Formats: sequence, C-alpha cells, structure tokens
Amino acid sequence: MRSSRLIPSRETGLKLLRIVGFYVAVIALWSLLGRVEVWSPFLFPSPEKVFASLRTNFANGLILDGLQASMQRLVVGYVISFVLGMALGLLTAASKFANETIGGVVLGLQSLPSITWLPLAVLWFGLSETAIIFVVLMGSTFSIAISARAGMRGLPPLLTRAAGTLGATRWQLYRYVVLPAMVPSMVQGMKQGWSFAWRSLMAGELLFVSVGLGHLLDVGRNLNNINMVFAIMLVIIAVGVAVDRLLFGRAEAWVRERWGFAAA
Amino acid sequence: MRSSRLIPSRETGLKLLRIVGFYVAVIALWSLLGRVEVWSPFLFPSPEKVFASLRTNFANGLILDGLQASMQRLVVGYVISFVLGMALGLLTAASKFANETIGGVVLGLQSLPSITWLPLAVLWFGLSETAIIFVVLMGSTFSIAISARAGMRGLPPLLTRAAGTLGATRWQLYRYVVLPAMVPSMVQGMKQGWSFAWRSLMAGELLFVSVGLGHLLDVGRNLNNINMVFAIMLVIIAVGVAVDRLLFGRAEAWVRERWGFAAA
Amino acid sequence: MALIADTGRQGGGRASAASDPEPLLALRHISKHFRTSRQDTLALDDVTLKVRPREFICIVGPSGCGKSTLLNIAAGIDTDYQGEAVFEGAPIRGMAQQRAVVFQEPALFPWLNVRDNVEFGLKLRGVPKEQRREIVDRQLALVNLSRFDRAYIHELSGGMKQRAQLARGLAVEPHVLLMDEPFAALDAQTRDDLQLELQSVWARIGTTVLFVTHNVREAVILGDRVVVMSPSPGRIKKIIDIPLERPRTPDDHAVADLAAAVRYELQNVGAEPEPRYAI
Amino acid sequence: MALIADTGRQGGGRASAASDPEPLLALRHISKHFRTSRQDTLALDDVTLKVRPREFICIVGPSGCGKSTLLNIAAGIDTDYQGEAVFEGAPIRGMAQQRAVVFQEPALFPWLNVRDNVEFGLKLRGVPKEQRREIVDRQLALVNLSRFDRAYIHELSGGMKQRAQLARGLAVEPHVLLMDEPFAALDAQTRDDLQLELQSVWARIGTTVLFVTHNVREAVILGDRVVVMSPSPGRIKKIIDIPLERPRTPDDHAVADLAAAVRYELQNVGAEPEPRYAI
Amino acid sequence: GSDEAAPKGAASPDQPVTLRLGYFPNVTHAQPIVGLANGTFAQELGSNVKIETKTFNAGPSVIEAMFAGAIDASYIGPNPAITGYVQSGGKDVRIIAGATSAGALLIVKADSGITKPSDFAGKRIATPQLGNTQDVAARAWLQKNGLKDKDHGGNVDVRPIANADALALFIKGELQAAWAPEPWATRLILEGNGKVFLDERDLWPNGDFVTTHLIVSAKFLAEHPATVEKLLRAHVKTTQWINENPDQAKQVVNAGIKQVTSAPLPEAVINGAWRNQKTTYDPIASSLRKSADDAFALGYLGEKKPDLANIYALDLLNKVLKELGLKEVSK
Ligand SMILES: Nc1ncnc2c1ncn2[C@@H]1O[C@H](COP(=O)(O)OP(=O)(O)OP(=O)(O)O)[C@@H](O)[C@H]1O
Ligand SMILES: Nc1ncnc2c1ncn2[C@@H]1O[C@H](COP(=O)(O)OP(=O)(O)OP(=O)(O)O)[C@@H](O)[C@H]1O
Ligand SMILES: [Mg+2]
Ligand SMILES: [Mg+2]
Repeated sequence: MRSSRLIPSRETGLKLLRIVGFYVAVIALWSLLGRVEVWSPFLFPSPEKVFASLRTNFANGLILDGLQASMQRLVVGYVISFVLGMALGLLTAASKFANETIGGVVLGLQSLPSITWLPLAVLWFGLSETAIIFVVLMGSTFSIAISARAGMRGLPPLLTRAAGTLGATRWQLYRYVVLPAMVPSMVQGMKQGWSFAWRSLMAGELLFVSVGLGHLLDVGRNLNNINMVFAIMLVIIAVGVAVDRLLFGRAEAWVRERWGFAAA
Repeated sequence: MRSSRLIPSRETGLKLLRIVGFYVAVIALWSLLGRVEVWSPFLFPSPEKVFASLRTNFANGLILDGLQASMQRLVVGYVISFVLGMALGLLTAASKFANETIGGVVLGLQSLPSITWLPLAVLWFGLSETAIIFVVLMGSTFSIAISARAGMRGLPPLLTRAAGTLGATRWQLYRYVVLPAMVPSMVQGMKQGWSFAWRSLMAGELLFVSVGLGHLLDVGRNLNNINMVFAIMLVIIAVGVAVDRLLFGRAEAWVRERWGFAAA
Repeated sequence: MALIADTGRQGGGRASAASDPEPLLALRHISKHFRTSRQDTLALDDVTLKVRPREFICIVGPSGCGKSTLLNIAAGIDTDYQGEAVFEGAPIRGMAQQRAVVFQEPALFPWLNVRDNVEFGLKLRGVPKEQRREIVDRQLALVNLSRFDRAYIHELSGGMKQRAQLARGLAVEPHVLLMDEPFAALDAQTRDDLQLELQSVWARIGTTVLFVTHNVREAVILGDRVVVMSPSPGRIKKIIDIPLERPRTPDDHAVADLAAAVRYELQNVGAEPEPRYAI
Repeated sequence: MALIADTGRQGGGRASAASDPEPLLALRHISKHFRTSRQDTLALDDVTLKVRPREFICIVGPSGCGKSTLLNIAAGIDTDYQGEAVFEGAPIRGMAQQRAVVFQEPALFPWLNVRDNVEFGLKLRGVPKEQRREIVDRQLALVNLSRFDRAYIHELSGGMKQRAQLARGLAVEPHVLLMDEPFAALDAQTRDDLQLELQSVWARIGTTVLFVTHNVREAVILGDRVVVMSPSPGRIKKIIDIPLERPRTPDDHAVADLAAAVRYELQNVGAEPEPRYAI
Repeated sequence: GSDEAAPKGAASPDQPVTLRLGYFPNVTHAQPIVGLANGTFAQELGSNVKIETKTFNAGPSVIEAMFAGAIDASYIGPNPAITGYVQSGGKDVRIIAGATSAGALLIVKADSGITKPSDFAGKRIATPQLGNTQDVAARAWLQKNGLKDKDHGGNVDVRPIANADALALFIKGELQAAWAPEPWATRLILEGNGKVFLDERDLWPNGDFVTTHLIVSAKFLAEHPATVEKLLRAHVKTTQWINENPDQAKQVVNAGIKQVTSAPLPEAVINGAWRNQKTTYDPIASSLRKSADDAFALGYLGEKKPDLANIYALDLLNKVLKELGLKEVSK
C-alpha cells in the first residue's frame, strides 16, 4: 500500500498525462488565438506575454507582497466573520424570536453585493485596514450564518435526548453535542463563506491604494495593461484552487471519514 | 384547516406582532441614533431622510426603472448560467476526463471576482446589454456547475439500477431518473447561484452608464448622498428577501414535500 | 388461552410477583393528552405500572397504544402529564443518568468512535480517565465489541450499533434501563443474536429493564412479565407472567405457545387498520 | 436432521423436483472474481443452479457467500463473469424488464408517488394510459396499497415501501422476480405480514421467484427449495426441498423443525467471525 | 464590389458611417453634452453619419471599449489617453483635439492651519488615482517645495482615492487636503468647509494645462478621415458657442448630466466649477508632455520613457481651424 503511493501506478501516470495534455492543449489554443489576433491583442493577450508579466511581477515582488497582504486580510476577515456568522446562526436557530426578527435581517444583508458596502466602509472606518476587513466581513458573515442556522436546524433531536439521558447539562449539551454535530454543515458553510469572502476582498481592496491582489488588478486595469490583469487572474485562480483542494478538500475528506457519507 | 389559513390564528397574530414590533423598535433606535447625532448625519442618516429619499426616487420612477432593468438582466443572465452550469456540472460528473480537466478550470474560474471579467466582457460583446449579462454569467455559472456536479455525484446507484431493471434506456435514465433525482441539490445550487448572480450584476452595471440599481448606487455614491445609498440598499435587500422567501422558500418546501426531509 | 403456571425461575435474587416490596419505578394513574390545533389525542389513560428492582418488564401493543409515551415519561424526556411518576421514592422531574435509554434508532454520536461513545456519560460526570477506561473496557467486552472500540459509527452494522448503545447505557451504571424497541430496525438473525446477548447481560449484571417492543415473540423470550397495552385511549389491558427458564430460544415450543397466548390478548385490542404497517 | 417427506403441495401447476423440463433460468458453472489493487476475491466458484418455471427458490447463506453476486448476475446488473447465464434460452446480456428486481433498500423514486412508481416500468415501455391505470390498480390492490396510491415515498412505512416495490416489479409482468433480501430491514412483525402476503401473491399469479435471504425461518416459510451457500469461495453447499403445505406460518412446529435442519447445514459452512454482525 | 475596390484608408465620403462617441456625464465634458443637445453635432456631421453615444464612469473602461472596437471616438482625460497609447504600443488611440483646460485645485480644510507649503509635512492629501494627472502634479509640486510623499521616502501622506470617497473623508476630517478636479474641488469647498490653497493654473504658463481630450481610434481615423474632420468642426463650433454663451451652456450641461445620471449638480457647484476651468479645443500638448515627464520621474511610466511621438494627430484640427479662420494649434 505504501509503495503504491510513492511510486505512481500506471493509472496515476495516465491520469497525470491526460491532465497535463489538456492544459498544454488549452495553452496552445490560447497561444494560437493570440497569434492569429482574432481579437485585439491589447485585450486578449498571448500566453507568452501573460507569463512574461507574471514573471516580472513575481520578480519585483509585487505579486508576493500583494498575495501576502490579501491573504492576511482574508484570514482576519474570514476568522471574524466565521465567529460572528456562527454566533448569528446559532442565535437564530436557537431562538424563535431571534429567527423571526434577526433572521430576516440576515437574509436581507446576505443579498447585498460587497460593492454597496464600500462607501459605508470608508465613511465609518476611514482609510484603514479595518475598512477593507469590514467589506470582507459583510460579504461572508451572513452566508456563514445562514449555513450555521441550517446546520443547527437539521440537528436530530435524538442526539440531544441521548445526551440528556446520559446526564448532560445545558452547557455540556452545546459543547459536546450541538457543536460537533454541526461540523459537516459548518464545513459546507465555511467553503461557501470563503468564496464570498475572497470576492468581497477583491472589491474591498479597490477602496484605496494598498498592497494587495485586488489593488494590483485595479492597477492593471487603470493602466489598461491586460497582460498584468491576466497574470493576476491566474494568481487568483491558483489561490482559489489551492485553498479549495488543500483546505476544504481535506476538511471534507475528514468529515466524510468521521461523520460518514450521509452527513457530508 | 382551510379556515385556519384565511383567518389568522392567535399564534400567527402574535408572531406578526412580534416581527412588526421588532422592526418598529429597530427603526425607532435608528431614528434616535440619527437624532442624537452620535455619528455625523452625513455618515449615518436618519430613517426619515432615507425613507424620504426612497419616496422621491420611487415617485420619479428611478427605482422602478432601475429595478426593472436590473431584474431583466438578472433573469436572462441567471437562466443562461443555469443551463450552462447544469451542462458543465453534468459533464464533469459524467465523464472522468472532463472532471479531471474542465473540473479544475471550473473550480478556478469560480474564485475569480466579477470585476476581472469587465475588460473581456467589453472585448467580446462591446458596450451592450450582452456584456453586462456576460459578467453575470461568469459570476454564477461555475457555482451552479459545482453544485450540479456534487448533486449528480451523490446520486444513489440503487435508483439507476432500479430503472435499468424496469427497462430504461440510457436516454430514459437521464430523463426520468438522473434529472429528477438531482432536483434537491439543484435547488440549493440555484439559490447560491442567484446570490452570486445578483452580486455580479452590481459589478457588471458599472461597465458603462446604464439604467439599473447598480448604477443608482453609483450615482448615490458619487453624489455623496448617503440617504440615497441607504435607500437603494433597502431596495436591494427587499428584492433579496422577496426572491428568497417567494421563490426559493417555495421551491425548498416543494422539494421537502416531494423528496422528503433527508433530501432537502 | 392457557397461562402456564410458575415453573421455577433462574436468578433467585429477583423479587417474585407475589411479595411486593417498595417498587423501583412507580407510574401511578398516568394520563397524557397530545393537544394540537386539530385534535386532542388521549395517548395514555389512567395507566398504573409498578416495576420491582431487577425485574425485566416487556411492554407490547399495537402501534399508537402509547408505549413510547409511557417510556418517555419514565425516562423524564416527557414531563408534561397528569398522574405521578416516582423513581426511587422521588418524583421524576427530567432526564437523568440513573435512567439510561436505548433508543430504536442508533442514537450514537457519529463524530465519536465506539469507545468515546461509551465513555460519553462517564466523561460528563467527570469520572477520572483511568477508571473510565476500565469501565468502558468491561462494557465493550460485555457486548462483544472490544475489537471494534476504535471504529466509527458508520462503519458498524445495525446490530453492532445497538450493542454499542447498550454498552453506553450500561456504562453509567443506571438503576433502570429503558429500551424503546431497540431491535426493531434489525434483521431477524441479528435480532435473535441480540436477544440472546441481552438476556445474558441482564442475568450477569442484574439491572432493572423496561423493554418496549411490538414483537410478541421477543417479549416472551425476554420478559419476566409482559404488559399488553390497548390503544385509543392507551391503557394496560393485561399483564402476563412468563415463568419460563432462561435462556430461552425462539424455536422453543414453550415460547411459541406463550407467544400465541399473548397474541390472543392482542387480537382483541380493537381494530387498527393502518398503524399495522407503521414501523 | 430429519427431512420431512413430501406431504402434498398446493398449486398443482408447479413442476415437481423430479421431472426436469427446460429451466426458465439456468446459471451454469458461474465463477466470479472481484479484483482490486489489493486482493482477488473469488465470490462465486463454479456455481450451477437451474430454476424451473413457477418455482420459488430461496438462497440462504452467511454474509459474503455470494448471494447478491449471484442475483446480480441473474438480473443482468453484473455481466462480467465466467460461465453461462441463460434466461428463456438466450444468454443474459444486461438488465431487462423480464427479470424484475426487488432490492433490500426501498429503491423507489422519491419524487414520484406510489402510483407513479408502480407505473414507471409501464410508462418506459409506452403502455397506453388507460391500460396503465388498470394494471397499476390491480397491482396496488394485490399488495394492499390501493388507499395509498397518492402518497409520497417518505410518507410510507418500511413495510409499505417494500410492498410498493413488489407491486412495481409485478406491474411489468416479469417472467421471474429476483428479490435480494427484500425484508431484511424490516421489523419482525411487518416481516411476518409481508411473508404471508408474498406467499399469497405468488400463489395467485404464479410467477417464478428467486429469493435471497439470510433468515432461515423466512426461507423455509417461502421456498419450494432452499439453496444453502457456503463462503470463501462462494459455492452451493446443499439444496433442501421444503415439502410443506401453504400457507405456512412462523409458529408452525414443522417450519421450526425444517428451519433447524437448514441451520444445521449452515453451521458447518465454516467459521465466519465478523460477518455475523454485518447486516 | 465598390467597397473592396476603394483604396484602403479612406472610405468614400458618400458612404453612410456610424460614429460611436463616448463621454462622461461631467462638467469637464461640456462639448459633447452641449453639442448633442443643441444639434450642432448632428448638423455638422450630416445625415450620412449616424451618431451613437456611450456614457462612461471611468477612463479605463473607455480605453477597453476602444481596444475592443466598441467605440470610435471619445472625450477622455490625459492619463487614460497616455496609457491607452502606450499599452497599444502606439498603434491605437490618437488625440485629435483638446476639450477642457484647468479645473484642478489643491483644497485644504479651512481649519487645518495650512498656510504655506511646508505645513503639508505630516498631513494627508487625497488625489483621484495613483499616477493620474493630479496625483503626479501633487507629488511633483511637493518635491519642488522640498517635501516628499511617503511612497518616495517623505512624510506627506498622499492617498489616491476615489473622488466621492475623498469628499466623504474630507468632511469627516480624515483628510486635511485634496488635489482634486472639478466639480469635486468646488464640492470640497462648499460641502467640506474647504478653501483653495492653490489653483493648478498658477503652476502653468498662461494658466493652461489639459484636462479633457478628444481621442479617436487609429483605425477609424484612417478609414473615415472625412467623418473625423466633421466631428472636429462640430467640436470647435460647440466650443466657441459655449465660450460665447457660458450661462446658457452651464444649464445645458447640467440638464445633460441629469439626463444621464438622473441627478443634476447643485447650481453653486456648477458655477464654481465653471469658473475654475476653461473650455477649449487646444490640446495644450506641452502640458501633456510635461505631465508625462513628471510621471516618468516619479516612476509611474515604467523603466523606459514612453515615446509619445505619434499620440497627436492634429492635422485635421488645424485644417478645420484654418477654414474657420482660427489660430492653429501646435503639437
Ligand atoms: N408529539 C405528538 N403529537 C401528537 N400526538 C402524538 C405525539 N406523539 C404521540 N402521539 C400520539 O399518541 C399516541 C401514542 O403514541 P406512541 O408514540 O406512544 O405510540 P407507540 O405505542 O409507541 O406506537 P409505535 O409502536 O408506533 O411506536 C398515538 O396515537 C400518537 O398518534
Ligand atoms: N464490488 C466489490 N468489490 C470487491 N469485492 C466484492 C464486491 N462486491 C462483493 N465483493 C465480495 O464478494 C463476496 C460476495 O459478496 P456478496 O455481496 O455477493 O455477498 P452476500 O452473500 O450478498 O452477503 P450479504 O449477506 O452480506 O449481502 C464477498 O466476499 C464480498 O467481499
Ligand atoms: Mg413507539
Ligand atoms: Mg447481499
């Protein structure tokens, strides 16, 4: 078993070949389209130019610095919105009154695009990191809250009763039963929340000039430098795929292992 | 039973009272905060002013026209992205090769903020409604595709076999088993896709000056008219809640009735 | 219908039906209404039942006769009723470790492995780690799950899950074990196995059991007494003594005859057109 | 072990074990390997079984002996094996309406109500509406579900679901009904009911049935013949005739005795430490 | 047949042409608003030319649209014009006339205590966008006065931020100053209790520096020179009319803004803004080059100094000016 992991089997090799082949074909087609100049090369650059821009912006540190700054904001905003979202979700799930009232507000705020928060963010928090993080927060908190609420709503009463007859106090019930039982839906909520947070961050970073991927994208656009825009898009895509595969893919696998298929 | 729907029972009455009470309290608090001027009225307008702005902009038709234009784009973009997303999702679920290749691309594109699509939208579709709709499309298609793929992946093989032993052909299998079995996850995907589509639309409407809620928001921002910004936000929230309650709420209830709790 | 006379019982420590010491659990004149906007169901109507220490009581009856309702009241899950529910001299006010419940569905915590599930109640009570391990090991051995202590719940078969639930209940050393159709969802073979096992566990540790089922054969194999209930409203129709030697097996002719006797009682409890199919 | 002699059977149309006409379904020298990267399981090893028209065959055996594998081959769900599977003179190449399957889990379509589920196979075949309704009504009546024809699947109890599955299978008028532990997930009482019902349905319409179970009593109550399989590798160990009058009930002493005989055969099929608990 | 036979570069003048014209609903884009409203554009371009207008919010969108072939000509600020020209490697975007001059001021908060250049040390100044004309002007001016912005190792906090947000922050007191274009400069004064510290006109010879241009795509210029010439004639005539009828022009401009954005500017704002800017057809080429030099010095235009040699195509403008008996402009 172990050896089969270290030495890729024939199937794994073929799979890899197929994937690599596909991407090579995509880039070749792209290159061809770029060469034939079906569209204006100033708006649809060739892969060579995009990769050159990628190289330049990696070399001069812009992308790495931007990536670091963006990830920092994302993590801070995401953690806060996770805590807030969970709290809101639990509150609306636990209290009928809260659900009837705050529940509606949460649902409404969830439908507000990040862009609407920009003026308020600047007004309330000025030219600070807080303003950007506020935009991220508004973008993902409510989505997480809705997931958390659904998760707690779906909690089987059987487990609560089981804990009760085993002597759980109210606090123990939350700590040892409600929270762990919600993990699968929490993972789903976190995944969705991340997606929203990431997009909101890109909007938030347009607020004012600061280091960050969203800002780099804006610079590229303001300079009408489509090579740079594409290069940053590639970076954003890479981050998106990496986070999904590494973080959420693993979390989901773990949930599947622990909670069983049905739950995931 | 029927009568209990027509004549609200005591409980329904109490519930309504609580909800109305809550919103009245919120508005009263808001009004108080506005009056006391804890924050400059420029940053935090009083509800009176916001409602006045709402009234004005309803009366002069701006909101209604904007709403109509935005909803039109949203519906068109959403319907197309639903069809495309479903097709992509089914394709990546059905074919291993497609999943290994296009699957990764879908995942990556899903993490791109709408704003990155603006230059390409103009390039490919000029300054047209199509360009705005394209931005909406890019914002929601991939999210729907991911949901559709998960839905088809989760299809129990038992049902496929049952259909087979009842004599279903390949086509009948898709038409009568796979598609209906996917409905619950499709509803979830549609809900999330709608959220993304709505947010993307606001970005798309900044492409050029056109009638629409996104444009009105921008006008409010440029005029530094916080009353107007709040008023448009209220409209967006109202639309969001209405669509969620009327459309998705019903769809979910229907799914629960037809497919049973477990599926929803 | 012929009730076979008391033909000697194993486990001499058990109180006999004749002498009546202080009951462990006493349900006196219990009535329970379910009121909804549409109707008012009288689920239990003046039900009185006394359970003696170390006794194994089975409750049978058609669907909807109030078996679960009665058990929920005894467990303290349901506290809204008329009448008196007394446990060890004190009124029942809520759920407690002394009255462990084994539910029909496997109510195990899926995020914990078998060992942690069995340990759950002990942990809540703050039992020290060393001691916890010891108790859990003993209970797992008792239900033949020692080899699966690290398995997760979804890796277990239905029978193993119910075994684990039993171990979890027993681990907190309850004074009474309340079981609500614990084997109903199992296939017949696993059910046979578990019936045997439950008998032996009960014989060894001598706890008190209140066992709800609607499987007559099961009731006869397991019970010291079988309580037959009738529906609409839920009442106790008859209590039948089962004076058979243990362990009893399903293919015994004596078991078959007593089961026939219980079935006879059940046949007259009134027509119940649909609930028959409700599981 | 005492095999009771042939004591007359109801339904004289059935072929007797002695005379051997063309079999409806013939599985000849079937071997099946499951190959994974880690191991190679011989699930079936040179299994031969002939099923005569209108016969009711039960297959029993411990978990993992290849019962489901055999049934899947007969159904055409699994087509990758060595040997010959012939149905009505032609080799089996895939799934077909002539060989309807009733699965262990209720494989009903949750988005259709009971009527539409039963109608499903007829609709696929393009049977006209009028005729469809007629057939469905008849089948629903046969399994006592007429009153629930508009109910959705999740509103049914487990027993009703299996009834509906049976009706769906029967509606397409299959030449053989393949049933893979159809009652395993049901509680004992519902199971008893359905056994009785299946017997009467079979007696009335006289279809051929291949019935997989690991419940010995069930096999003896239902089968004309009981095929006892042994695991590792999966083989047919013995085929036992059940010459009892119908309908048979679980409390019959004759059933109990024949069940004991089948159990005796099963006891010697080799140790199987874990699968006992697998449902 | 005749289309293909026609020499590449000039379509026959009788051929019907569609001119897709972009502009912003803004006081600095007075000519298209007025010219479209009072019919000068339609009249000069004639029945053979169909005008389609597109209104934009920001310069980069205009360049994207021009690259994409979605518009043929547009009014636009100097910065996007330069980046468009540079990004296309000089192949696209031609400036064919000026439109507005001046209209950029350094506004400080009245109570900020800033009275002389050195007072800006440690203060926060807003500019509209990193590397745009005002941003470059602000930074260059600071350096000339012995100060430096933070990005260049100094202690003045120059913050590029959207005009609307700058106003909000100015009112809130988070900004002490803003180098802003009209009408924002006037709004900063009126709504944010600001006062003029410096009018950028004071920094330029004759007080002239370019704020808005008229550009065309290179392709359209090559294929439809006659149409471009007509557009320029309309542009020049409208410019003259505006300068002769300022009060009327103001009202037409505001009505045009209202028509597009549904919200007119307050009268005080448009009056203030109007005072600070000048409507002209002169592209004031020298100011563009100076601004580009400053931007390059500050490091905003890359490592190689951009070659703006062919950005101007003023021959047609000069032809029109000559025809109308006006003074020609220089590159
Ligand atoms: N939550 C409830 N609301 C309203 N009626 C209820 C509720 N729970 C039970 N009932 C009614 O009370 C009666 C007794 O129910 P109970 O669950 O105790 O029956 P049971 O004997 O356990 O049946 P089963 O064998 O099906 O489990 C039934 O008529 C049932 O319909
Ligand atoms: N898909 C598969 N891959 C690998 N091995 C398999 C697969 N399906 C079945 N097997 C193996 O083949 C053997 C026979 O399996 P089968 O499911 O036919 O048993 P069964 O008699 O139906 O058991 P049960 O009573 O548990 O349903 C078992 O050893 C099983 O492990
Ligand atoms: Mg019950
Ligand atoms: Mg099987």
